[in-house]
Amino acid sequence: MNPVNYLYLSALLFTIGATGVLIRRNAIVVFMCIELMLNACNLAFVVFSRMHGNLDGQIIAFFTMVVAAAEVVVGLAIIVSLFRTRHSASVDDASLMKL
Amino acid sequence: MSFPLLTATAALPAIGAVATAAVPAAQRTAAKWLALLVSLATLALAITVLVRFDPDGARYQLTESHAWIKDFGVRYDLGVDGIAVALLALTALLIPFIVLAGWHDADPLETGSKRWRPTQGFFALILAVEAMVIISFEATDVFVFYIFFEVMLIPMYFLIGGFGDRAHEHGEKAASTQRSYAAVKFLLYNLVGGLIMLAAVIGLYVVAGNFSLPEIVQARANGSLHMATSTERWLFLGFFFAFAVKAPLWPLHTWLPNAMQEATAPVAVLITAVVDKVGTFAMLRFCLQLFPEASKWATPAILVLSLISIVYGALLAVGQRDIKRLVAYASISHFGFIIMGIFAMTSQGQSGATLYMVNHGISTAALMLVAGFLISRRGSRLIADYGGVQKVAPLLAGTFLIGGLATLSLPGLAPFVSEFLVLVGTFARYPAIGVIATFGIVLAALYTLVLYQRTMTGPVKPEVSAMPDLRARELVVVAPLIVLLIFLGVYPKPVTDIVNPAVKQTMTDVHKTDPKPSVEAAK
Amino acid sequence: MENLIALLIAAPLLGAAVLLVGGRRLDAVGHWIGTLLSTVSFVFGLILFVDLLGKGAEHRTLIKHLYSWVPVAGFQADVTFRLDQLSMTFVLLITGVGSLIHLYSVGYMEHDERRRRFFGYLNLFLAAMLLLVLADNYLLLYVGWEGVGLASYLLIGFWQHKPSAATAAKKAFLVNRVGDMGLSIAIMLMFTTFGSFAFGPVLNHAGDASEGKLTAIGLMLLLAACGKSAQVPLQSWLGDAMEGPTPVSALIHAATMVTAGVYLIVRSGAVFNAAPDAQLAVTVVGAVTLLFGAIVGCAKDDIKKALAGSTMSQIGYMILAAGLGPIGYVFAIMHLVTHGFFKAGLFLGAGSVMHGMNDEVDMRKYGGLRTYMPVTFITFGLGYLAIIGFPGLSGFFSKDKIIEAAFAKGGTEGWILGGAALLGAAITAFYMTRVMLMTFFGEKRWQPDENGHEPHPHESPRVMTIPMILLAVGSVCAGGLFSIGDRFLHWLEPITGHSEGNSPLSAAAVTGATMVCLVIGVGIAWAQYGRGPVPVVAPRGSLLTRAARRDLLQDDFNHVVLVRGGEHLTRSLVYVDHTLVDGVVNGTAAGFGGLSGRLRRIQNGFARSYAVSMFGGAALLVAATLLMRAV
Amino acid sequence: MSATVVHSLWTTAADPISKIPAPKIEYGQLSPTLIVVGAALVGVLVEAFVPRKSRYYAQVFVSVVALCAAFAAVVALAADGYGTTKAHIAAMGAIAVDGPSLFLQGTILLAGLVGLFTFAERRLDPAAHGNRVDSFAAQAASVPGGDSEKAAVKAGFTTTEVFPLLLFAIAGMLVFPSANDLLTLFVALEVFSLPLYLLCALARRKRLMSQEAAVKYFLLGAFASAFTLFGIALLYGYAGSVSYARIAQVVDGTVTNVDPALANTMGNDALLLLGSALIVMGLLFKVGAVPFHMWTPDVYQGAPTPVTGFMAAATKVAAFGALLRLLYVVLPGMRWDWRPVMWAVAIITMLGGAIVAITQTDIKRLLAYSSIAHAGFILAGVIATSKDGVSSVLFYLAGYSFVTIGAFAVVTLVRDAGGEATHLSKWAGLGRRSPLVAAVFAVFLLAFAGIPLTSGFAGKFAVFKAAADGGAAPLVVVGVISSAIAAFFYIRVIVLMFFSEPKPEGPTVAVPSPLTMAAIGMGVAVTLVLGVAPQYFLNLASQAGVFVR
Repeated sequence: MNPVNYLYLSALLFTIGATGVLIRRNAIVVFMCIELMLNACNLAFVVFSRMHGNLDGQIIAFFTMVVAAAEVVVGLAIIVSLFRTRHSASVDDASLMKL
Repeated sequence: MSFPLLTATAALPAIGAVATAAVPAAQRTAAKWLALLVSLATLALAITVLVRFDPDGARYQLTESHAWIKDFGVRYDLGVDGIAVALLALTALLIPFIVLAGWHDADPLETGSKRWRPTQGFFALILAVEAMVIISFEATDVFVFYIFFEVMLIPMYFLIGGFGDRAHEHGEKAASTQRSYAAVKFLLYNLVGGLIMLAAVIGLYVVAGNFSLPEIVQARANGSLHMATSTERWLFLGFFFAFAVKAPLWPLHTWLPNAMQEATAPVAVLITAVVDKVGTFAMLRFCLQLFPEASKWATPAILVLSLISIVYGALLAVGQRDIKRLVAYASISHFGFIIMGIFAMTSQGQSGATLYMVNHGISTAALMLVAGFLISRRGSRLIADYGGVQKVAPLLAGTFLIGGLATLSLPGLAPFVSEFLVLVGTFARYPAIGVIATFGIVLAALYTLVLYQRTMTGPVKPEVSAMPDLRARELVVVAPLIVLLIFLGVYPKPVTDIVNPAVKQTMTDVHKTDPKPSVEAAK
Repeated sequence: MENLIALLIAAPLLGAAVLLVGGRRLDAVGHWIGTLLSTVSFVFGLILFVDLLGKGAEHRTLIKHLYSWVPVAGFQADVTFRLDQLSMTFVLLITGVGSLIHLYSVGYMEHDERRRRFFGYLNLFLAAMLLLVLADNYLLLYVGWEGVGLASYLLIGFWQHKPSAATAAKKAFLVNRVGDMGLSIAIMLMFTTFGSFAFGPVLNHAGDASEGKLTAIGLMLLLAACGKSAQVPLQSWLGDAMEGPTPVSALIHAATMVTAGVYLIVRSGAVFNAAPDAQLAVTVVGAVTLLFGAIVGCAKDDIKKALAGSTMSQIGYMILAAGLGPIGYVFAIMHLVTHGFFKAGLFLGAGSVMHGMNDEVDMRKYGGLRTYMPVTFITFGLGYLAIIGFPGLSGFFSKDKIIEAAFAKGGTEGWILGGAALLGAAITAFYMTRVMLMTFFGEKRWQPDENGHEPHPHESPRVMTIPMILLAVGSVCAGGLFSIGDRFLHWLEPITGHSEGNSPLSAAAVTGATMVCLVIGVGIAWAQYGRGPVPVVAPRGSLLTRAARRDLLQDDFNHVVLVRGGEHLTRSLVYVDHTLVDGVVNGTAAGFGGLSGRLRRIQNGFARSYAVSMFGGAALLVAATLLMRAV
Repeated sequence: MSATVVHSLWTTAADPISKIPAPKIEYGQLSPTLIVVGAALVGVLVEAFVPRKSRYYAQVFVSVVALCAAFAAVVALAADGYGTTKAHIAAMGAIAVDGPSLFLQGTILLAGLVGLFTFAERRLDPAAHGNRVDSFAAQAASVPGGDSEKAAVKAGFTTTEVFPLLLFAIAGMLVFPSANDLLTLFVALEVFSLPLYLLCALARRKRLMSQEAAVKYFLLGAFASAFTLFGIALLYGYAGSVSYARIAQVVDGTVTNVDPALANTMGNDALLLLGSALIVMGLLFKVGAVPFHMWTPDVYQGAPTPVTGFMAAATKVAAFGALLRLLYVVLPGMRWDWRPVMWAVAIITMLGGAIVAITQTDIKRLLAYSSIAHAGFILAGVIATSKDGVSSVLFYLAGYSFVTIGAFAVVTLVRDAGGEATHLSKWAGLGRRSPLVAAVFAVFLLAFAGIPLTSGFAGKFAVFKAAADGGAAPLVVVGVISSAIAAFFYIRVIVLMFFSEPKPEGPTVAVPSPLTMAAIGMGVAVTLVLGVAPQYFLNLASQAGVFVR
C-alpha cells in the first residue's frame, strides 16, 4: 500500500488539530488539539522515514514525544493555575489585556 | 599634527555644556556666568579661525582628518571654506548675546525638587546647540554633517518645549501645552526631513562608496564617479527636502512660527539666526557640490518656491497679531531671499546669499531680542497690547526701530547689501523673478512699520506707562549688534572678501558662469 | 580739495551721530551743535564752489574715491563721490537753505523737549541728501535716496504721540518704497545692460544699449522720481507729510528732498535722451502733476496743505522741463533752485503764522494778520510774488523759461504741454493769491478754542525772522542773478547739455501769455476772496472743489483698493496658512492616529483570534511562496 | 518500494549495538551551552537541598558564575579562531560553531546576565513582613489573593526557581542560533520556550494578567511550534535528512550519491516550499513579525517586567540568529522564492508596529509594539542576503538587546501602590520629579527612535545600508517612513515626561539596588558606545558575518 496515503492522513490530522485550536474554547481541549497536531507531525516523520528508508524520522518522532510530554507538564501547570484563579478554563475569559 | 583648532571650537562649548549642566541647583548664577564665559571663549577661538583662514588659500583649510567608522566609509573630516568660516563666526558671535539676553529666562518660578535644575539645563542646552551647529559647519564628511544636523534637533527640542515666555494670555497651563505642541511640531518636521535625507545619505554611500565631500566632488569632476541622472535627482531631492524643512522653505515652513512664538526670544533667535542657517548653508555646500546637474535641473522649481516664500511670508507677517509670529514670518520671507540667491547660480546671488545669512542672523537677533525685552516687560506678545512705548522707553523704541529698519533692509544697514546682491544676482539670470522679488522690499517696509507704529507710537497705553527703558544688560546685548549692522552695511568688504573665493569655487562646481552684460555681449 | 567733499557729508553725519547717541546731556546745546555743523558743511560747500569757479568749465568735475564698498565678481560698488556743477548747485541749495532752516528751527522748536533729537534728524537728513547728490554711482545714490526717505519718515512722525503723524510718516515711507523699487530695478537693469551702475560707464555708453532697455531703465527711474517727488500717481503722501513740524515741510517737503526726483532725471539725462518714449512719459507725468497739484492747492483750507499742493505742482513743472530733454534740463534745475528759495520762504512764513496762532492751520480762522506780523507778511508776500511769477522776481524767470521750453518741444505735444504749463501758471496765481488774501487780508476770523485760549498773534522771534528775510532776498534776486547773461545756463551746460529747440512762439509771446494767465488767476482770486468776507466754515463747494479737497479722490482710491484689498488678502492668506498648509500636516498626523486606533481593535485580547491571524498568516506565507515559484 | 529494501531496513535496524559508532562530541566547543545547562541543573539541586533563606543567594551566585564562565568560554573560543578560521560543525553535525553563533551566544549571555540582575532585584517593593521581595510571586501555585498566598508572603517565600528556569532558557537560546539540523533547532526552540512560558506566569503583582499572558504565550507558542514541526517534517520528507548541509545540497541540486529510494520525493518542490514556509513562520512568530506578532503586546504587558525585558532582548537575538542561519545556510538556493515574501513581511511589520504603537497608553505595550517595528527593521537587513546583511543584523541585535533590557529595567522603577505604574498618564512630569531617571529613559527612547550618536542609529544605518546595497531600496524608504512614524510616539513619551505638569498623586521612583543600576548603566553605556564609536563592534560583527556550511 502506498505510504503517501499516510501523509494525507497526517495532513488531515494536522488540519483537524489546527481547526480545533481555532474553534474550541476550553484551554484543555485547545491544548489537546495542539498535541494532535504534534502527533500528526510524528506520523509524517515516520512515514517519510519509511519512504526514505532511513531512521532519522523515527528517531525524531521519539524526540517529539518527549518534547510533547514536556509541553504537557508546563502547559497543564499554567492552565491549572489559571483555572484555579478564575474557576474556568475558557480561553476567551482570559482577555484582560487587549488593544 | 597641528593643534586641532576646529575640533576645539566645537568641543569647547560641548564641554562647557556638560560643565554647566553639572553646576549644582543652588548656584544658578554661577551656571550663567560659566555659560557666558564658555561662549566668549568659543568666540575667541572662532576669531582665531577667522584670522588663521586665508581667503585665497586652499579651498578647505585647517583641515583635520581621522578614521571614524570604517565600515560606513565615514571619516571624521573637518575643514572650512569661506562660507563656513563666515557662518562659524556668526554663530560664535551670537551665542554670547543669546546667553546674556536669556539671563533670567530660565529662572525657576518655584524652587521645585532638589534635582530639578532648569537654569543649568537652559544654558547647557544652548551651548550644546552651539557645539553641534559649529561642527556641522565644519564637517566635510557628509555623514558627520548628517549626524550633527540631526542630533542638533534634540537640544533645540528641549529648549523650545521646556522654556517659554512666562506670561500667556490663557495662563501657564495653556502655555505649556502650546509649547510642547510647538516643540513636537519642530522635532517631527525636522526629523521627517532628516530621515528622508538619511535614505538619500545611504543612497549616496551605495553610489559613491564613501562620504568625503571633496573626494566625491573630485571623483564626479574627473568622471571616475558616474551618477545616473535619475539617481542624482532622487538623491538631490532627498538632501534638499531636509534642508528646505530646516531653512524653512514654503510650504514646509509652518513649524517656524509656532516654534518662534512659543520659545523665549533668545531661543527664537537661536532657531532662526543660527540653527536654520545650517539648512541654507547645507544647500550651498552639499546640494550644489554633490549634485550640480540635479541642482540645475531643480532650479526653476526652487526659485518659484523661494519667490512664493518671499511674498507669502511677507504678506503673512503683515497679517499677524503676535509680535514673535510676525518676526517668524518675516524670517520665512528672508529665507526665501537666501535660497533664491543660492539657486540663482550667479556669483552675486551666492555671495549675497551667504552675506544674507550672516546679516539676517544679526538683524533678526537685534529685532527679536529687543522684542523679547519688550514682551518680558508687558507680559504679552500681542501687538494690540502695546502703544506709545516710544514715549516711555525711547531707547527701547529706538533700538527696536533700527532692528526693524534692518529687517526691511534699509540701505546703510547690513541686510541691504546682501538683499540687493541677491536681487541683482537673480535678476541677471531670471529678470521676471527678480522683479517680482523686489515687491518683497515694499511688503517688508509695510509689516515693519506697521509693527513699529502699532507698538511704539500713538498715545501711551496705561499698561505700558510704567515700562522701564532698556537696562544695562539689555543695552550690552543690543548695542554691539546695532554697531555691527551699521558697520557691515557701510563696509561689508571684509565678509565678501572671505566669501567670494568659496563662491567662485561653487560656481565652477556647478559649471556656471555669470551672464555677460548685454552691451559687452553685443560687442 | 577732493577730501573736502567727504567732509561735506561727514559734518552733518557727525552731528547726527553726536546728537542721537549723545543723550539727554546734550539737550541744552544740541540745537546749536546741529546748526553749527550744517553751517560748517555750507562753508565747505562755498569753498568748493569757489574752487570750481576757479577751474575751466571742463575741469569742474572732482572725483573722490573713498573705498571699495561691495566688490563681488562683476558687481563693483564703490564709495565714490562726484562733485560737478550739477551736484555743486544742489550742495549749495541743500546746505544753504538747510542751515537757514536749522536756525529757524532753533526758535520754532524751542518749546519741544525733544528738540535735540529733532536737530539730530535734520542733520541726518542733510547728510543723506548730500550723499544723494554727491554719489558717483546709482547704488550709492540709492543709499542717500532711502536715507532721506528715512529722515523724512522720522521727521514727519516726529510728534509720534499724534496717531495722524505716525500714520502719515508710515504712508510717506511706504509710497516712497514703491518708488525705490523702481530705482533698484533700474539699477539691476543697468547692471545687466552695462555691467556697471556707476555714472561714468552708464551715461557714456548709454548709446550702445538697445532702446528697449533704455526705455525700461528710464521708466523705472521715472517711477523712482514719482515716489520721491510726489508726482502722480505716487503723490498722495505729500499732503499728509505736512503733519511734520513746519521747518521740516520747508526743508524736506518743499526745498530739497522732494526735488531729488528732478535731480535723478536730469542726472540720467543721457539715458533719457536715448529713450524718447521714456521722455514723453516724464513730460506727461510732469504736466498732469502740475495741474493736479495746482487744483488740489486751490481747494485746501489748511495753509500747509495748500502750499504742499503748490509744491507738487511746481515740481510738476520741473519734471516736465526735465522730460523735455536738453531743452529743459537747465531750466528744471533753475526752477528747482528758485523754488527752493521761495517755497522754503513761504513755508517758514506759514510756520511763523502758526507759531503766532497756537499752531492753527486753517486759513479760514486767519485773516488780517498783516498788521500783527509785518515781517512775516512782507517775506511771505515776496515769496508769493516770486511763485506766481511776478515780473522780475525769481519765479518769473525760471517758470517762464520752462513754459517756453514746453512749447519748444514742438508739434502737438509742444502745444499740449505748453498749454498745460500756462494753465498751471494761471491756477498757481489763483491759489497763491487765495492763500495770501485769506491769511493776511480781510478781517480777523479767529475765535477762542474750546478751552478758551484766545490766540493773540505776534511776530516771531528774530532767530526765526532772519532766515525768512534771507530766503525772501533769495527768492527776489535769484532769478535775475541766474538768468541775466544766462549765467546758470553756462554753468550747467557742460553737464546737462543744452539745445534751444524750435519754439513756434517767440519768447515775448510766451511771456505775454504767461502775464495774461497771471492776471486772470489773481483777478479771479481777488473776486472770490478779496472783496467779500471769507466764510469761517467752508462752503460745500462744487463737485470739483469737494473732489479737490480730498486730493481728487486719489486717497479714497488707495484706501479702497490697496488698504482694504490688502487687508482682505492677508487675512485670507493667514487662514490658508493655518487650514491648508498646516492642515495638511496635522491632517496626516491625525490620519495615522485614526488608522492606529482602528488597527489596534484587531488586538481584541482573545487568544483564539490571535491564533486565527497566525493561521491565516501561515496560509498566506505558504501561498505566497508557492505563488513566487509559480510565476 | 520493494520488499527487499524494507527487509534491509529491518536488518540495519537490527544490527548489534556494537556496530553503532560512538558519537564524537567536541565538549570544548560546546562548553558555553554545557556550562549553562550544568548550572541550571545545579540550580535545581539547590532548590532541593539548600535551606530556603539562603537559596536566593545560592541561586544568584550559581547563575552569575555560570553566565560569566560561559561568556568567558565564548570569548576563549572566539579568540581561538573558531569564529573565523577554525569555524566548523561540531557534535556530529548538530551544532555549528562559527562566527554568527559565537557572536550571538556572547550577546545572549551578556543579555542574560543583565537580565539576571533585574531578576535578582529585591529593593523595589517595600519589604513584606520583614522579607525582601522581588518581582516574582511568593508561591506560583497559590491562588491570587487567596489565603495560601497571604501565608506564603508572610512566610517570606520567594520563587527562586526563576533562576534555573532562566538558565535553561538561556541554554536553549544558546543552541537555537547555532543549531545545524532541524531537530536540534526544534528541541532548542522548546527548551527556551517552555521556561519562558512559566516565567511569564510568575508575576508578584497583577497575577491575573500574568497568568493570562502565560496561557496566551503558551498556547500560541505551542501552536506555532506545531507548525514548525510540521514544516520540519515536510523538509525531512523533501530531503530525506534534517541536516542543514544535506538539505542545502538537495535544494541546490548538488546532492551526491542519489539513493533511488529518494527519487520520487526528492526535489518535490511542493514539500520544500511548504516546509520552509512553515518553519520560517515559526521563527517569525518568535521574532514577533506581523502577522504573527499578536502575542507580543499581551505577553509583554502581562509578564513580570524583568522577564519581559529579558524575553524581548534574548528571544529576538536567538530567533533572528536561527532565521539567518536557516535562510543563509539551508535556503540560499531558493532565495528568489522567499525574498519577495520576506519583503512583504518586513514592510507590514515595520509599518504595522509603528502605526499601532501611536495610540498605546501602556508603556509596556508601547515598547512591545516598538519591538515589533524593530523586528521589521532587522528583517530588512536579513533580506539583504549578503555578508553585510548578516553582520549588520548581528550588530543591530547586539545594540538593541541592551537598550531593551535597560528600558524595561527603568519601567520597573516607576511604581505606585499597585506595583509598577505602567500607564503612560502616570509618567507625566517624571522629568520634574527625578530628572536622572527620565533622562536615562529618554536616552533609550532616542536610541529606539534611531537618533544619531546612539546605538539605534548606528544599527539602523548598518541595516538599511546593507538592504540598499542588496537592492532593497524601497524597503529602506519604507523603513525611513516608519521610523518617522515611530519617532512620533517615542517623542510623545518624552513630552509627557518633561513638558507636562507632574500629577500630585503621581508614582514614586524607587531607588534600586546596584543590580538594576548595573542593568540600566550597561544599557546606557552600550547605547552610547555603539553610537559614538561603533567601529570595533562593527569589525567584530563583520568578522562574525560568515556561516559555516
